[in-house]
Amino acid sequence: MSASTLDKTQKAGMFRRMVLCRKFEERVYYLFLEGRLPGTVHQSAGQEASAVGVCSALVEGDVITSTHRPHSHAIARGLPVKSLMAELFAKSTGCCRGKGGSMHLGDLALGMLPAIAIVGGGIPLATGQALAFQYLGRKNIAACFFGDGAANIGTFHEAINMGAIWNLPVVYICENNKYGASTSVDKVMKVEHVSERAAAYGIPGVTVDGNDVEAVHRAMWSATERARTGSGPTLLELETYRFSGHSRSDPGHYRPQEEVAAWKQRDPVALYEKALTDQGILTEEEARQIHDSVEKELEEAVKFAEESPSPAAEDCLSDVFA
Amino acid sequence: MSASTLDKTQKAGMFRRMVLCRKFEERVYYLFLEGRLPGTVHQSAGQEASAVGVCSALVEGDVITSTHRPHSHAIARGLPVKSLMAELFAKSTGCCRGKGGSMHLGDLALGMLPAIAIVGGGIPLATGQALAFQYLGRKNIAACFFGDGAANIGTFHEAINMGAIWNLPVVYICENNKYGASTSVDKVMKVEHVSERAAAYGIPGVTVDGNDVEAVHRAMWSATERARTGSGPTLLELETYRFSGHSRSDPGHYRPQEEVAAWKQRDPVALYEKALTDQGILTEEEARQIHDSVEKELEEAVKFAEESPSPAAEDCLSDVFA
Amino acid sequence: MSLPETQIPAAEASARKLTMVEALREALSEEMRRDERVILLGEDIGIAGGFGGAFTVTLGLAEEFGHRRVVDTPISEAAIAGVAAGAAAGGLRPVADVQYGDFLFIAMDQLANQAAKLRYMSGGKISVPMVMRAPVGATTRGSQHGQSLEAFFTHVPGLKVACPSNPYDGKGLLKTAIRDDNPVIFFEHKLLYGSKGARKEAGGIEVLGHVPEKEYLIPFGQAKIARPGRDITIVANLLMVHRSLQAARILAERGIEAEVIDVRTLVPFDWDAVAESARRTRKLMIVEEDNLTGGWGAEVAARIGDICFGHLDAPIRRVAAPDTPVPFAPVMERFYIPSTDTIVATAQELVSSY
Amino acid sequence: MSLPETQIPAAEASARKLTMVEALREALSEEMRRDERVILLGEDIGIAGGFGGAFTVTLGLAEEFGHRRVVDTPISEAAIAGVAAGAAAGGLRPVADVQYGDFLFIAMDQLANQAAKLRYMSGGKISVPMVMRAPVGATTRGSQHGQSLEAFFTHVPGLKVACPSNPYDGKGLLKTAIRDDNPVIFFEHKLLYGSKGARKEAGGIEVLGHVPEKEYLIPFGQAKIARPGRDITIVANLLMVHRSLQAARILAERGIEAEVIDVRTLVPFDWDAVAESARRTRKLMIVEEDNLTGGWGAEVAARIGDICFGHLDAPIRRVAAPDTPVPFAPVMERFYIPSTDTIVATAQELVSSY
Ligand SMILES: Cc1ncc(C[n+]2csc(CCOP(=O)(O)OP(=O)(O)O)c2C)c(N)n1
Ligand SMILES: Cc1ncc(C[n+]2csc(CCOP(=O)(O)OP(=O)(O)O)c2C)c(N)n1
Ligand SMILES: [Mg+2]
Ligand SMILES: [Mg+2]
Repeated sequence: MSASTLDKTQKAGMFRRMVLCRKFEERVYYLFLEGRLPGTVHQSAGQEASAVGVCSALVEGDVITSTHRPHSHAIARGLPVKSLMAELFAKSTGCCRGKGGSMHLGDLALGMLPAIAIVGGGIPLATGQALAFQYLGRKNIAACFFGDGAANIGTFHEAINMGAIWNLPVVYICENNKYGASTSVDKVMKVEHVSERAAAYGIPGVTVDGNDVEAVHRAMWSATERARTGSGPTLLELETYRFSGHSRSDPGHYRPQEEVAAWKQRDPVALYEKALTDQGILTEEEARQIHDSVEKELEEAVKFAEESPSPAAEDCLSDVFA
Repeated sequence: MSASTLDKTQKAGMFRRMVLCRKFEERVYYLFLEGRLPGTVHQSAGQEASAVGVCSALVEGDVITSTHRPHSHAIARGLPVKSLMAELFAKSTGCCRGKGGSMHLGDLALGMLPAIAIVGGGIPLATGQALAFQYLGRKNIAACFFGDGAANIGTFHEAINMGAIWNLPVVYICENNKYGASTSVDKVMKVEHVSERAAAYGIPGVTVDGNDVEAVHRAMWSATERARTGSGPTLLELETYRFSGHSRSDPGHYRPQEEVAAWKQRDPVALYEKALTDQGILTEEEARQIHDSVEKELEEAVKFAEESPSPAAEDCLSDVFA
Repeated sequence: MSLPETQIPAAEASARKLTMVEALREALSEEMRRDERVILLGEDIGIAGGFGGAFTVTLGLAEEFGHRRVVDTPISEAAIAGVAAGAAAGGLRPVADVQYGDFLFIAMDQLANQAAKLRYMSGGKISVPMVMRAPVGATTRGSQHGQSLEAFFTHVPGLKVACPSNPYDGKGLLKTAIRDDNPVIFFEHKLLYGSKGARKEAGGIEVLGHVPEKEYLIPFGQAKIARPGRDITIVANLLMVHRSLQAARILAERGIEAEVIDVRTLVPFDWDAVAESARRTRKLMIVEEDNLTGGWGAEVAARIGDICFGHLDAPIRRVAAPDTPVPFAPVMERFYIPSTDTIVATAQELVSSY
Repeated sequence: MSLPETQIPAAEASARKLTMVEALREALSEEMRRDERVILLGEDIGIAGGFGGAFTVTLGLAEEFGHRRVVDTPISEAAIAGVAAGAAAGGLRPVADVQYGDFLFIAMDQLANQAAKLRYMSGGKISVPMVMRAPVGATTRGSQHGQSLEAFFTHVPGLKVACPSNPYDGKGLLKTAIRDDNPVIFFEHKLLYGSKGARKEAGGIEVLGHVPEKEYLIPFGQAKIARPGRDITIVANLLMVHRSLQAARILAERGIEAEVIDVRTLVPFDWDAVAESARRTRKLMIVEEDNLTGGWGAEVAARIGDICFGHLDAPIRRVAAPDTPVPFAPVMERFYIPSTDTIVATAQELVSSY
């Protein structure tokens, strides 16, 4: 795949992934409301263009790392929705066999390290993955997702610096959704863009409209090119917004209503649907079919999850050591 | 005291402090060789202009924080040499009553927090001191010393960012002596100057010849003005060099001989002595008297330290809790 | 040393009932009113329209005390701890918090190497009067949001460690912690916050406590006999106090009178109270939610085993989580957290087999 | 379970004597030759003209294996640990190090929350075969360069913990650690490195050990009876093995035959060996350099006290550092570190009073 030549199939595929991310979160929202899922959840509706745009530039063998807000990343990376849903249902067929839960979704064999729920905690791990790729002479890269909030934690600094000095094949992706929990980004950093911090490590920093999936794809593509050819990391900042609260229990009252409304005007899924139909890449009928097939896939995923067996209580004891 | 108007007495005083720093380290070097001091030591000969230039801009009530290499900082801040020497001798008259040792020299009442030997570990503490000053409405500032090596550790990032967003009265002072232990600074960071990292926090970053004590004084002075007037921190980088190895056991073979020789040409103590005598601020006779009085002060300090009582073994048990 | 529950000043006398969250909030606001030097530092603690910290403890405090005293921080746990320590050395009395105790590991150097040792390294010249609040306990959030971390901090000389099990103790101990001139790690259990005025936690138990309106403090180092008994001593903290009390009620139906001791603080620890009780009942068990190996219960077993040697009729047994990370699936998590059943069974075995 | 010293393959048979530093270096280079995936990560470990790490263990390895495999890092302990963990998950077998164990606190989140839990959180799908080497022990460098930290890591499920007392074990355990598919924290004692081929440490003891040229591994979880005895069991690790052996010699002169067990690994722990010995001698003491409260010895006392209940004639006693930070002054530091005298006195008391 090359950035300049996203063909129809690819675009339709990216669109479908975005729809899948969105509808997955919608289902999960209601499943939680109905009390059918345990624990908590951090949802990513509104950030689909970022997840899908990034992962659309990846190839087999690449690895992503994620955060407490990993659903769309996992879906965009192509993890089977069934195994994700089953994990949320705490079933033994889940991608982490019920041991991980929402905040640790992942499957390394499929290109995603279990998500790390400690803010910034995954940045060194992604850097280590990249070191392994470089050392082993693989052409793969690590794509490391984190939020604007993570840009203030020590591991951001230490790990990006290491990636930089060793020219590692890694792309550091900051999804700047303007808030870390309830805290507005400009309360906690003086620079306007997280990407400005790239200069501190001597690597390129780029800020992109994170709600424009093709713009994200293009920016990520150049970053992966750099990474794959030994030129080192890029700090890619994707400006986006989460539509929901920070976590399940958060109504999000700290955000001005106009701000939320303005961002909803720029709903990345709707925008892309409109772009693709406007450009004649998708007919309205095709778009509808995509929506329908996603609904069906999710229906099946929920069914699969519900029908899957729970782990046994004693499974608690396994998997501590290899 | 104002930066533009260092008078003769002040300059002579700064020179004397520099000589005191230098000769203190020379004594300590031999005392260790003779086996009269326990533990290890990180010496700062060559970095006197930085320590003295910075502290010459401080006033009563200001606080410095320091590192594993704190001797010159402590002397420059005006801690009694006796109490420092006694601490190195592990005596109960030492500034930390024999509990701290070389790496933890300090006396908060005299404007120096005990030095922190964990690289970067003192940066949050200095920031906290500054928060206290700001909160209490004091006009004081914190001056936070650390090395180039510390610029890659998480606390550097976290604490400077906090100082920046809260406009705290603190000056972050990186003594860039080109090496962290045996590791050359350009192996571990891609930027040329640590001060370039200031931009990541939206604060000014300044690089100054750290072997020119008056240049250091001037730069520190402006930084303190900013800090005292509520405009927030500065990241001040002082380019300097240590003449000795990293620690007692290090012959320093990783440094090119020409590099060491070139820096010795720029010995800050000799440079300042020459400048002051050239400018007629000190006569050669006055300079000699300064050297002599320093020798005498150190002689007394060693005598004081040697004659001071050791702590009792059981003193180990006290001072854990207030 | 230990005060039986009835002697506690005015606790039961008060008609007013508060949840843990309300009691902690009241402790903070009383201390902030009393002492201008008390400030709060943490993530999302004071944002307008926000949460009041991860578990609402600081809700409303920014409105009363302003953002100068309720300071929202970036996500920078190491600096939060270190800045608190530095500010404490500089004359303030900061109460910092992490949203989940699990994040204390990020701040470990600043807590264990700096805050805990500053006084010692300075030869006793510095005080570091800070509090670090940290919620612990497993609540179906998986491995990185459910650990119990008391043992790590109990093992650091220079830190005090508190762990209240109920609103009355929560308020009294937090006030004491704030007035203490040493760094205090203050553990709160997520399932004990209560639902009134708090974020609702699934599985949380409703511990409403009598909290007098009149000011009181609870001294550190005084365990509480939460329930007297003659047949066996059960030492517990936090949520496990409640499980142990529930177990004691079940045991009582079977004719076994268990004495339940709530340690309240782990450093300092009320060795006298536990030793006295153990000598009296001649049987001791310890219940903690932390992983078995190296939990704080190990120290209790080791030390009481030593000082009560020959006075016990049974081995000292520990009921604790297995040596695994916290699993996500509720079925596994229930297995992980020590249950009332296990406590009952263990006590019964000790009483009947020895 | 435990092998008496004489049964250890070829240990005494070899004429070659190495210091700990030489033995560890040999382990690293043998494993690096054997397995291309083994790389080293740390500060100042491979710089030309440099130290070979803080204690010379990696000296010369960059010359043999190049800077691709001996990777000098910035001073970034959290990232060192996390990058090692990530690289391990990605197929390498990194051996990282910190210059002083005290700095592990900086890396604590990456070790305890990430490396230790990745496997579990993934439902067993990931392995993290990494080693984190860390020198411990007090050597007149003050509070931040002399701690013993074994207990903190022994308490983290998912981490293994090794702590060799001599060159033979050092080599064999390090090789095993590198081949283990789990994260291993590998503690080395500064005073045991030896002076040959190493940085000379004041107070260091010269532990030259027979190290066969032929390859060998030492399995984890097998304690070693460093000296057999019938009157009391002394369990120790690292430097304290040597103090305990010296104490045993003194005790022998007084007619007391102490059995000294070197635990060698704390996770997994050889419970059988210690329980068997304790049952046999009917008296147990534990010696560690760590602070008493919550040290690993607490777990040993607690568990052996439980499983050997009724089989011991005396309380289990621990000899450990007091609950203070490490003081600087040698006179205080000597008081701090458990001494041979204290071990002798404690053993003597246990043997004669019970
Ligand atoms: C080290 C750490 N501190 C605090 C938290 C609690 N927490 C979870 S998510 C979050 C906000 C993260 O903000 P950001 O990085 O911008 O990601 P976003 O939630 O916006 O996707 C916080 C404070 C955490 N998980 N880890
Ligand atoms: C966190 C931490 N890592 C490693 C060390 C060991 N160490 C002590 S000084 C030093 C080099 C520090 O370099 P720099 O910050 O440039 O200060 P300098 O020694 O040059 O004054 C190292 C690696 C330490 N003390 N703390
Ligand atoms: Mg965000
Ligand atoms: Mg340096």
